[in-house]
Amino acid sequence: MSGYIFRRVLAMIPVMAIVALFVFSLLYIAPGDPAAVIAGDQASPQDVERIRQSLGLDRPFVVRFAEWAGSVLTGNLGTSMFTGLPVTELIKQRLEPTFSLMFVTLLLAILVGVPIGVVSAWKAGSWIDRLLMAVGVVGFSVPVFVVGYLLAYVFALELDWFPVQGYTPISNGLLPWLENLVLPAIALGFVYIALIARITRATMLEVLSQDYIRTARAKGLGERAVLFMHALKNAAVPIVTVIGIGVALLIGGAVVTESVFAIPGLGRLTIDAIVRRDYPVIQGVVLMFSFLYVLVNLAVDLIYTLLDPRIRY
Amino acid sequence: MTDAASARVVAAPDLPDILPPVKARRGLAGFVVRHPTMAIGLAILAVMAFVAIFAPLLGTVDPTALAPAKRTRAPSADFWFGSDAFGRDIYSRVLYGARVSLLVGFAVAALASFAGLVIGLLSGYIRAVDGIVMRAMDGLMSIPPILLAVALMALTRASVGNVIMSITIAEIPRVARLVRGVVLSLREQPYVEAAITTGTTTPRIILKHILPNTIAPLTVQATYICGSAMIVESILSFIGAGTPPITPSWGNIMADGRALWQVKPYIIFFPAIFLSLTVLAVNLVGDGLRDALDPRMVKRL
Amino acid sequence: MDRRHVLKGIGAAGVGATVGPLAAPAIAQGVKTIKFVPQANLANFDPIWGTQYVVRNASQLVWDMLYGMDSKLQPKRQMVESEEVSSDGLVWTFKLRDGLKFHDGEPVRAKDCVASIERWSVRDGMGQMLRAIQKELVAVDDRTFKWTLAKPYPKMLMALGKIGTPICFIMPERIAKTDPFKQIEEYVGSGPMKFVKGDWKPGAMAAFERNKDYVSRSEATDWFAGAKPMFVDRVEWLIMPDPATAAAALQNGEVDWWENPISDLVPVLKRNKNIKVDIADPLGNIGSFRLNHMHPPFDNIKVRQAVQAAISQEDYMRAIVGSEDALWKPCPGFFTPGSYMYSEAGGEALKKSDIEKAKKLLKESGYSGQPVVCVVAQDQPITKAMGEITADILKKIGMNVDFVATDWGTVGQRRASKNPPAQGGWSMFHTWHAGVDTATPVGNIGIRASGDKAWFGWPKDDQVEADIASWYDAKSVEEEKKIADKINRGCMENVTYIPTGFFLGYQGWRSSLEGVTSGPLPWFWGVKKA
Amino acid sequence: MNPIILEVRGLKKHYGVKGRAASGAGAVRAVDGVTFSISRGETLALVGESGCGKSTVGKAILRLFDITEGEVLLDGERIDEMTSRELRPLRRKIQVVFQDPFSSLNPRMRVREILAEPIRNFGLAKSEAEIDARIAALLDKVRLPRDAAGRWPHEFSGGQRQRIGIARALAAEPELIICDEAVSALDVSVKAQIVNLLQDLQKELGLALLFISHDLAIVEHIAHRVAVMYLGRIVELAGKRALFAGPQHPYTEALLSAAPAPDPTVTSKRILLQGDVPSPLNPPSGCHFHTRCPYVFDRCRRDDPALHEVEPAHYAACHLRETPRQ
Repeated sequence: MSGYIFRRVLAMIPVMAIVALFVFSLLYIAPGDPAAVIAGDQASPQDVERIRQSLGLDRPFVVRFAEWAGSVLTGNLGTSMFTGLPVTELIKQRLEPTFSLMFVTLLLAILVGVPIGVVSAWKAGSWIDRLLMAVGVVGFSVPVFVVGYLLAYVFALELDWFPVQGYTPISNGLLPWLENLVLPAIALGFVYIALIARITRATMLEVLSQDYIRTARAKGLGERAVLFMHALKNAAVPIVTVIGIGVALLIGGAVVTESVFAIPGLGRLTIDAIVRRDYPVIQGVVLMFSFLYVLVNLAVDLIYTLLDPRIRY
Repeated sequence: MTDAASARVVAAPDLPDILPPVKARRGLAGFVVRHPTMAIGLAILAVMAFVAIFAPLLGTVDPTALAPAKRTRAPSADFWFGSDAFGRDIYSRVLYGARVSLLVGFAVAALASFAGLVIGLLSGYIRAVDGIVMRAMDGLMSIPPILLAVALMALTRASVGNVIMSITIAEIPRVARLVRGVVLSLREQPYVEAAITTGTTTPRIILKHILPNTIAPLTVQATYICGSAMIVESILSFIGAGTPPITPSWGNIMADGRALWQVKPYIIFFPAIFLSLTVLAVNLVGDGLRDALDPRMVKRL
Repeated sequence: MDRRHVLKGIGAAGVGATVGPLAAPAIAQGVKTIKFVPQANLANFDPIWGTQYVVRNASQLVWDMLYGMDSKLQPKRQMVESEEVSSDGLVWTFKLRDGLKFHDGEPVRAKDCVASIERWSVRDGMGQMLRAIQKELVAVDDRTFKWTLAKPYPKMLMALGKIGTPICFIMPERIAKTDPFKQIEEYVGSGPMKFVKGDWKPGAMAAFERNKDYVSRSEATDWFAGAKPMFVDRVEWLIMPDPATAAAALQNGEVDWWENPISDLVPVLKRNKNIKVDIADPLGNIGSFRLNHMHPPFDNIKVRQAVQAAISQEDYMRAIVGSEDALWKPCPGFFTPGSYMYSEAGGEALKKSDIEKAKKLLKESGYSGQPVVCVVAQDQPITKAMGEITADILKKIGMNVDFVATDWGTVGQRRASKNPPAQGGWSMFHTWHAGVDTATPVGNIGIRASGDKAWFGWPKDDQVEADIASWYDAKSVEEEKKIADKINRGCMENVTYIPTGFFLGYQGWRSSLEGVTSGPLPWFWGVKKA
Repeated sequence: MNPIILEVRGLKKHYGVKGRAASGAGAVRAVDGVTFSISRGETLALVGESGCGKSTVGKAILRLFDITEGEVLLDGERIDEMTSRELRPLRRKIQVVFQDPFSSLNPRMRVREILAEPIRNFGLAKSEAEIDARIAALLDKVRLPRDAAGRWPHEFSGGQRQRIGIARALAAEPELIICDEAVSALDVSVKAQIVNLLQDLQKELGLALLFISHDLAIVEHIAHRVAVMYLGRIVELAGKRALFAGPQHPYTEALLSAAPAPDPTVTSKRILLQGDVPSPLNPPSGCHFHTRCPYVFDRCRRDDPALHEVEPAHYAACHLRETPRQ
């Protein structure tokens, strides 16, 4: 097992190297002159040239990439061109809101999506199954910002149940923290719930048709016990897979959700950086998200081995 | 169809096939009965395609014509869906917007499928290619697609073509992975091995034996890509990194109405309905195709 | 806040006793905080390096100025106790007030002022004029510094006290020694508020704390002049890129003050009895449509005049301010309407849109259908609106528009490029100038016509330049007004740029705030919170 | 004795486990040194439990992958070192019929296209008309109606599909057909038909058959000689009669005793093997069979027995048989 983990971690290295190369060259070929941005409005061409040299922007690609990669490895993602703050610092500031949002969304999606999927599978073919699955398809089809505005309108403005924007750090208490995350998590979780419900249903149907479930039923186990004890346990592997795939979805959705609900997270940092062509920040954020994504998928693979004793390495 | 059945040497058993032939054409009604979701989806798509093609004939005006004096009018006889902050007719913009969304959706689906198919076929069949290409795909795939598309859009200027390219690039790795997976399982199939022993050249094996059998899962995947591309387009436009704002796309109309959703909700409402309906239709078709073409896809999603 | 706290209700009913530790730890009692939504993100914080209005607005809280502008746009002593100018007008001696202290506890010394002026003057237009005639700028003692010039400069106090960016803020010498083309990394000033660097999350939040050691003047508060008393302990700037979110937050009482509500949302805010809405800046703004005089087709005056003839200021203004007529007026001039310099001389072409005349002029010009590159920042509602209108007008008169939708940061870069439009340059862009800047030639950078040294677009008109120079030497207001007419006519004829109209903006705040005033920028001194 | 068509010498096929080399410790030794030959017109059966490597031998001969070690000679010519380009024209001589009648035919090709492919590839016909004629003849040979050419594979039953598979193999005009469990997936009655068909075709065309199977009853019916494989090695190789009458290897003995006796009146002692087949990833030391052999003794655990002739034309790899039988 530990050998397996080691091999998997090792396998991350080339992937991350490719991401790094990609991210770096993406911005290398980007139009616009960062030196001109840094020099500001009224700078003369000489000033811009001076800054370009001091930033080393006039050196060849390979040299710049090597240097950049080297500093990234030591945990230095560079300095934001607009704020003058270290990129790691900017990312650190934004981690908590984004992770909180992703965590609550994930939790919500599992808590809602799995039971929907189980019920659908249990009542497969019935009107309730059809209804739930129809709602699921709709969930895939409505853009997250539309859901977001709708929720904000109804539950924040009209009913005034939840705040409309912002983020409260968890250090201020669990409830204030949660209060700010409920609406964004529902908006963001919409697609996710649909996805999880669907996959749960499909897996459950397959599992339910298998012999040992029939045996369990024949033994006289209650329907609910059959569903949850036996079937769900075996359905866990594909569900975990979806959660792994869904992290990409979450990250993408967070960019939009954070902007709708004014949550000061990484998604908004990303948009701001892209709008301002703040290269070091874009590089840092994309790298970080990719790293996160790779890590989550590694974790998912490892969880497999725990969930399903048949998978051995 | 009893003639055909009786002509058979021995009645063939029901086989779990990848693509069952369309046996009895019982006409439209039969299709609707057998594939209700696909029928609904196709019907909506047909309406949208009709709207897109015949937009100029459906009582629209120039969707880019400004009339600041008639801005933010509520839906009325003059402005069926109201007017936006520049006095443009939302009805016209929404109808013309169908062109952009459908174009983006279908172009991305087609291009990503094609590119992914080529990459997937090559790396699934040629070992030397596989290592490098798939590592690159893994790398590309570990960048969340919306992030990748946004970053790519930041590199270029806003145009429908660039939006299509950006979303396509973000989707290619997933298609390539899917195709590669299918190819890897297909190349172990005895009929491929038999083709090798009967002297078939590699290009021909890829073309005649592998390619046709990847089409079914690929088609299903393509419909989902089509739907997701439409959503991504609207998100890109929404955050200001999408199609040029002059172009009436659903995402742009919503982006324009974004600040006013509280007071003029119809500006977002109409394009949102159209977008959601279209994506819904595409997803329904995708589900229908998946059920019809490849039940095993359910597991893979 | 009167939210029906759903979660807290659930918490109380469901978890009972556990709510206690879960709930927020009591926020320190008695800390009064204003939550403010600024017009834009505070992405950098160096008022000399960055010239965005939002940077200036934050900086004036933290750094004090030698002179402050009052509501009559006259510079008044602020950090300076007294100044003296030699009879030949060549030697200026400034004496600082006693007891001024930076946020780090160090006293403000004359050498700090010298270093700050040096850094500022590298990057400011008036500063550069001063540098050109500067003989010596030295600290005489801790509280006195002396500035010796080669030529008299009557607008000296205006230069040191102007509100147009960059403002001559006074920083500690060690910070002011930073390369003017690099950002400072320490934000220590002597102003009424301290910048809380630890709370700064660019793109999300910036925070300021009351400076307990601030030595306020005794005169009554009048814009940047006089006393600057702080009645709240903390000011938080919350960045909200989405106006809809900001509006909702203001309605829900999640924020106290919104600098620039879009006009379409104002009726909603007005309906709320807890919200007050008023014109933010009585001096307003002038919309600006810049043309590139350096490259075809706009190097041809006939083409510029054709576009000028086609302009409908009403269309631009409605697109910017929305449906409320009180928020805009036509402005066939280059100086702030209502200010003494305002002139409509030569402005006939802008009073009504004449498409036929425009087409005729365009034909005469020999314009051959080459594409004109219109770069439009989409992230600023004002520039976005103007861009859409321009594209429509140009299409009507038969010009071939290459509409480049981009963001303000890119426009900022691209407009500096003197390359031909097809090679990374540009033909036109839009912006706006604050009325406080356009009131006199001091801040009115848009009218300069010194060719490649002029503002972006690089118009060249020696007569206008001569007229502007004569303004700096003018001795009386009457003389200045005459010069204003000449400048205005010259700029109109040359189509230096095209003003697209004069417009005002709203600000909105919770009625729990008291003392919010209209001015060219929001400040927090004198504002009380219930 | 007819001339030898195919000769296999010391064939090894090792698979690398993920991340490890395909040799040395830790490799899966699917085939671990196999030597045999087939003469023209002869049927050699390769038998053994599933996983013993018999199918791998078949695929190695077909060059569906590169072998690890050893030589494969076709008509005296080494084909194991040829490039795929050099090999392509020679492929005509060896064809294959697979076990699964469903996956061995491309579902996207009509029967005509399936059968035309080898004819075209090997340039066996000059015109489309000639191809059609050949296909008609092939269908006749495998006793399918001629209109089958226009149909899709899924329109046929398993036995019919297997006939199409045989027709495809015949289309190349081969000299050797490898039947890889070719009848295992079929119903008993269909099985018999196909076996009879194969035998008829062999007689008619002078084909050599490598008949890979685990079904001893069919092997007894069709084979001339039989090779028994265990864990990647041949443990016994002999003429059919000699082998069935007097198995020399304990494993063969056990296999035969487990097979249902054709004559229920003959009572035979059933030898039940203990335990599972060991993993080819980690084969036992010495004789691979020693973990399950009822006659195991010390030397078996130490030394690896070589295949040697215990009786004329009867080979076995067992320490017990190293001296001729008493």
